[in-house]
Amino acid sequence: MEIKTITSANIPVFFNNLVKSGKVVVAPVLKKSGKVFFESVQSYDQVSTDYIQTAFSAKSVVFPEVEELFSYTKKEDGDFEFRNDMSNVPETVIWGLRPCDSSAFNYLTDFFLKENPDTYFKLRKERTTLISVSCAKADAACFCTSVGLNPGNVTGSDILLTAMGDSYYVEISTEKGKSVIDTALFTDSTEKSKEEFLAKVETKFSMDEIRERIQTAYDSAEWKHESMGCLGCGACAFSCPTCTCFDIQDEGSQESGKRLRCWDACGFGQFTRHASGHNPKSNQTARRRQRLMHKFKYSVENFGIVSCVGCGRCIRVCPAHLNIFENILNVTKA
Amino acid sequence: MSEFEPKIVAFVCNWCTYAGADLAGTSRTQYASNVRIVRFPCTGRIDFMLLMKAFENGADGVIVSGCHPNDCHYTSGNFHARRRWIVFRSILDLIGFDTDRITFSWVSAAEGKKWANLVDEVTDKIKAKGPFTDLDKLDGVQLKELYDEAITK
Amino acid sequence: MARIGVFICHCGENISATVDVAKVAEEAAKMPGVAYAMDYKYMCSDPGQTKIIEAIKEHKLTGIVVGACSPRMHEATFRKAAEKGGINPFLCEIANLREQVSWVHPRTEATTRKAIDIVRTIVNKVSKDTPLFPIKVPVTKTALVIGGGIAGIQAALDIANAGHQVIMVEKSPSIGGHMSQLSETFPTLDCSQCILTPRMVEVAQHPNITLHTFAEVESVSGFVGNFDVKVRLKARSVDMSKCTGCGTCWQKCPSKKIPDEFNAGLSYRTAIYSPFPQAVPNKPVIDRANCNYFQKGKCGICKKVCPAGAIDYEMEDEIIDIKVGAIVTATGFDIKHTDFFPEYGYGEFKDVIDGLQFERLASASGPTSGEIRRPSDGKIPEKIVFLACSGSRDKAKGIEYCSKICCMYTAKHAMLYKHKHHEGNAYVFYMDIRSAGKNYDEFVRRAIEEDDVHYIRGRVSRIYEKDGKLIVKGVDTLMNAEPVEIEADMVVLATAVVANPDAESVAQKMHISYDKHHFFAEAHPKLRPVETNTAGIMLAGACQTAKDIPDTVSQASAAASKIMGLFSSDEMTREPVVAVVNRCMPPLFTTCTGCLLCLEVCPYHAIEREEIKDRRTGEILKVAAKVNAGLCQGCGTCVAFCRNKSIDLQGFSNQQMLSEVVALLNKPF
Amino acid sequence: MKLLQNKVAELFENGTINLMIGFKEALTKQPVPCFIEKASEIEQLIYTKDCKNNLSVYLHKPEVKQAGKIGILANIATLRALVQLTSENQFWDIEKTVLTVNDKEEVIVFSDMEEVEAYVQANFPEFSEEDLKLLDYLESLSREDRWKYWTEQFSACIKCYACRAVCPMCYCPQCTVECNQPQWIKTSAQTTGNLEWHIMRAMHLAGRCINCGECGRICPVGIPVHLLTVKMNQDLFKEFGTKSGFALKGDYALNSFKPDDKEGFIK
Repeated sequence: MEIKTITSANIPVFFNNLVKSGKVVVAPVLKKSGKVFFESVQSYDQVSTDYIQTAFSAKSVVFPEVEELFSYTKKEDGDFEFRNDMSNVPETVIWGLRPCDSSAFNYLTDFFLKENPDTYFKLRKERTTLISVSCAKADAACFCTSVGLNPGNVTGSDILLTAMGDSYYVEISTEKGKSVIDTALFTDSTEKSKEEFLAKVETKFSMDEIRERIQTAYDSAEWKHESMGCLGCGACAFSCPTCTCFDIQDEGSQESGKRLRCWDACGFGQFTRHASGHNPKSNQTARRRQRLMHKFKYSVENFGIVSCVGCGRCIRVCPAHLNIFENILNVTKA
Repeated sequence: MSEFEPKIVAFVCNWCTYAGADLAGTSRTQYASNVRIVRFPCTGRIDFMLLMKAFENGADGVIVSGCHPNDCHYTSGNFHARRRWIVFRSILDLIGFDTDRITFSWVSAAEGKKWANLVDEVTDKIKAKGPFTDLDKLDGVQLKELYDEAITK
Repeated sequence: MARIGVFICHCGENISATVDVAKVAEEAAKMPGVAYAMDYKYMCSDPGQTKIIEAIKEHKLTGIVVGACSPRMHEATFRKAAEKGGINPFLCEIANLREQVSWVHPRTEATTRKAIDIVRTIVNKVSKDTPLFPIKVPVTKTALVIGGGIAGIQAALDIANAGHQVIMVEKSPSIGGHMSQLSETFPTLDCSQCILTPRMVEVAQHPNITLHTFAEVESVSGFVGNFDVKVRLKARSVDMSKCTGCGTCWQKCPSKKIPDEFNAGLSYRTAIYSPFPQAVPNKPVIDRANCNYFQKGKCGICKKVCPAGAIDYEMEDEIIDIKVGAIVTATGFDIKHTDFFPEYGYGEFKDVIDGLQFERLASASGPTSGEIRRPSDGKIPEKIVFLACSGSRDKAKGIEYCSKICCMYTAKHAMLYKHKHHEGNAYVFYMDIRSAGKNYDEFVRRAIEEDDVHYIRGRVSRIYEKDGKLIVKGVDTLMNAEPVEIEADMVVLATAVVANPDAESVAQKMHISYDKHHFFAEAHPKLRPVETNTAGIMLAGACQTAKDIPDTVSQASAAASKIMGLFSSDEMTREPVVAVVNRCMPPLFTTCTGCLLCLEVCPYHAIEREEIKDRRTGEILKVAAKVNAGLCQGCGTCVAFCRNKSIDLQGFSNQQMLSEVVALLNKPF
Repeated sequence: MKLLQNKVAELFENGTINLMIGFKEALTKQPVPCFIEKASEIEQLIYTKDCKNNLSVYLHKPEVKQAGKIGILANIATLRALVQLTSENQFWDIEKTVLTVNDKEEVIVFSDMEEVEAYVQANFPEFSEEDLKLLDYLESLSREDRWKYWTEQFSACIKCYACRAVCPMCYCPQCTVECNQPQWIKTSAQTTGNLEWHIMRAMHLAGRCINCGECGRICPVGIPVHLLTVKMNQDLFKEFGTKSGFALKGDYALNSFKPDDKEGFIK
């Protein structure tokens, strides 16, 4: 860990230098709809700084909505030619993601690389640098502190920036982070703690208690009531920084086509439906339970981490205003 | 480069326009060979999604044709189709889809000549408009294309 | 994996002159799923068909594409050949290379390319084809005739004479219809009852005809060959098996002031009555709404006087179920009455009458025994004005159509009057004289030229009473639009022919369509004028539109012959090109949402509501649409309408149509 | 509020309902759907002008249907949805009691759907000014600019199908996009397929959409998808005089026709 400082005035210079260096820089942009999205940006002017959380996470950089796994064409001789060209995946910098989101990358990495590494994710992840910005503001949906994180959490980021008045506190965690630092702009840090500049996020529950109680939550009678409002849309899963469900689709004809990996959601009624028509998760209650149990129990069993980072996106986006921490509290009620 | 030869798909009903096209044949009326007919029992059977699929698969123009009002073999299939087209055209208009590329027509079994003229007119119109590329430009615009741009930069 | 055979026909030189047929066959051989391709001079010839049959066997083909003339020419031929070769005929499809390629384009590469594209499209379609089997529907060889007027009588007799059972349902107490009310008939002036009554009797006595008078159809369900009909036999209050028709009851009945429908209100009848002397059956009914016993609870005279003890006040309506294979709808028409015309006195002037009333005045069996006398004072009118087109062809009155029969009967009325009162004066106001028909125009000319009827081309704006005369104010458009005023003793309005007041509800019961005037709609105005859109239900007579007797009788016979055709075999075979609602495993059962909005879309009312029930408990698990294959004609309107593709059309399925489109565009044109 | 709560308590007591779908106040202070299964939960029930959700969508949910006797607190859009859905033969398998709170803050418990129909017809809402303004703006653009506007919007679509999930009229047990024999619309979220999805959605809702605007409100990427169906409804009224969610036995524009329907484009 290396600690440095950069003046606020130099932030745009740093940013624009990153663009100039030939990297694709993905940063939060305020859209007409009033929502903030990650987009490829050419200049710091386009970057939004006044937001609590982006509408969607930045996971699409390493795990795109639609990933072309390969394409094929029938040749003159009747044989097929397959293509799978990943060489053009560029070096990418994600700028301005919140500490919760960068910690989500830890989970994504475990999920895709721990066993049977996924070459697509691996390559994209290798070519991605995360420059996060600590949270100065939070809203009622934020609950990172309940899942063991905080608004100034450094894990997952290559670089974490924390605004401290007219300068930024810079925490460089990785070699990759170091490699993008423009030394002229950064000076060695002078002591000061970043804590006072961080948002205060109320703790909604004790993770230790939940960790224990969730073990028996599967049979809770509350699931039905807690899921009553769930309409089975995929908004929560698609906006979630750690949801990784996908579906493999072939598109094309006998002449040419491609195989695609597309985002999917365990909340969709079709997600677990068998070809026979049987569906082991036959109702929304079972599907909602699956999503929550996965975040708080199954991922702990499989990877040792809670895969909810408390970003609050699912709460903000839900058409029925379902609240994940309320749900969890209710189904683990003693 | 040779002249642009548009791909035109015609969705026609079996009883009037298909028979009209046959009549154009029996009377040896020559017309542009850019058209390919897909035969339906009735205009009422023509799903608007098929029109979309035709454009998605590379059609430059589409003709939809059936029996004149009151002449439907099934009495009212074309009336239902007409309402559907009114609504469909309106939504395409709002979205800004180039509705000039879809030509709706009534061609009866006796109108071989009208069929030939229709095909020629539509072929000329689409030739003048050029290939339909509005949809080709859409896909893969997301991050992938930006990456490609970044590489060539 | 499909093994498709492609057969390209030269059609002599009709195709090969502009299309490189060898090249088409060569390219076809490379298409996915194609196991064999060839070209031949005349595919439809015997040797050509033999080649197809042999190739199917030799190459174990599962489907074939014939690139030849239009499917409208030889589809049937090649499908038969396919069947002979051992494959389902619906796995044979035609690529139209003659009418839509070789005959309309010059010999160029583009033309050959088009031929190849079309073949590829059809190959793709065949690869998605599924075997289809003709639908067999058993036929109940009994016909229902609704309506006992001349249309119904004719149809019933024709069908019965062909050896089939007929059930006739007539809502009034006797058959005969409007024709029985007429005096003489144009253009021959023979007496209506003289020609009609023998037919009525024949119906009653025919061994193959079951007659239900004073009865109405309650509901119709089922489909062609297999209709289930409920018929309400209204309570006659007279036991038909005991009654001898002696007439004692109606002679003694004290309620004598009820307007007589048969005489168009020009006379009175009793509460227990038989509508007219020649009625069939000639047995009375009690008109309960006008009967003292039923209204006030006292009287009961008829019961006391009936020598046969046939009067039964306790009798109730009875509903009977019948099964029939086909139905003739011959429910007839009504006319507008004089009260429809404010300008002609709202029906207030007793001597302004309608055409049907004049018929009764002129009829020997009418209230005046055939003497034409004014209803008001019984005097013989010296001057009668006839107004043709009263209401008809008048948009302002909501009746745009021509009532067709009025020109002829007005001429007849004027003639009948003149024949009975040579010195009388008859005037006819008309718009145009429409007298097309065998001997019709001659008839009108005779009225004008021989019988001295004064025809005035123009309309009448007003009629009012003055000093016991009717002042008719009109205009003569052939005389410089000069106003005309006639002091008449009687005015006869040739009022518009309209649909029966209950036509709409009858149509809804039968599931047949009707126009905005509530006349029933034929399946096709030119080519299927006798059938309705509901297979197995035919139309006869003026329930379809205004008609005269010869037209009505012709149509009735046509309807009968359609039904005889249907009854000519025990089973009906239908093309399997019908729509089907999908079915899948529980708990879904079908993807159909049961919104049932498609019920309205179907021109043939072939879609019905189906309840999928638990076999043990009978609990309804799902409501869905169901296509009745007996009624479906395969237009596919429901298929394009269905939001989530739960209905598909066999032979033109979503899979087939979409793969055609995709195959078509796969390669550059 | 008390009036409403008392009424609902009464319905629970006399056994008319055993599940009440209504609104409560969330932590964020906004009204959110709530599901009351016990009398003790009734006090959370609220109704304000901000109760925008169309709760009728829940009546399709198996977990809700299980309750059998369902009370539903409906705003005007929900009432329209109930009328439209009844005309589409839904709800044959549940008993429902419909409540609303009118302008005078009176609680109305409808005794049958005919009463709901009469109320809807008497209080039929106009199109929202905001939607009309945006439509006017779009119509003032050139075709090419409209195309650009919408394709940009649709390129953001991620096919989460929240617009479908939240729509009371989208109740097909298997949507066309889930049909893969044939595959009508590609599963992947790419602009052409997204465009097709939205066109198809609009076509399927034409004349059935009851203008609650939920689809546009909840779109996680902010596409104003509801404009498409608003436009359809406007056109259908103009062309054929039909209104959706207006009558229990209404004319649905796309399953009926008039022989003299007018159009200006068929040659």
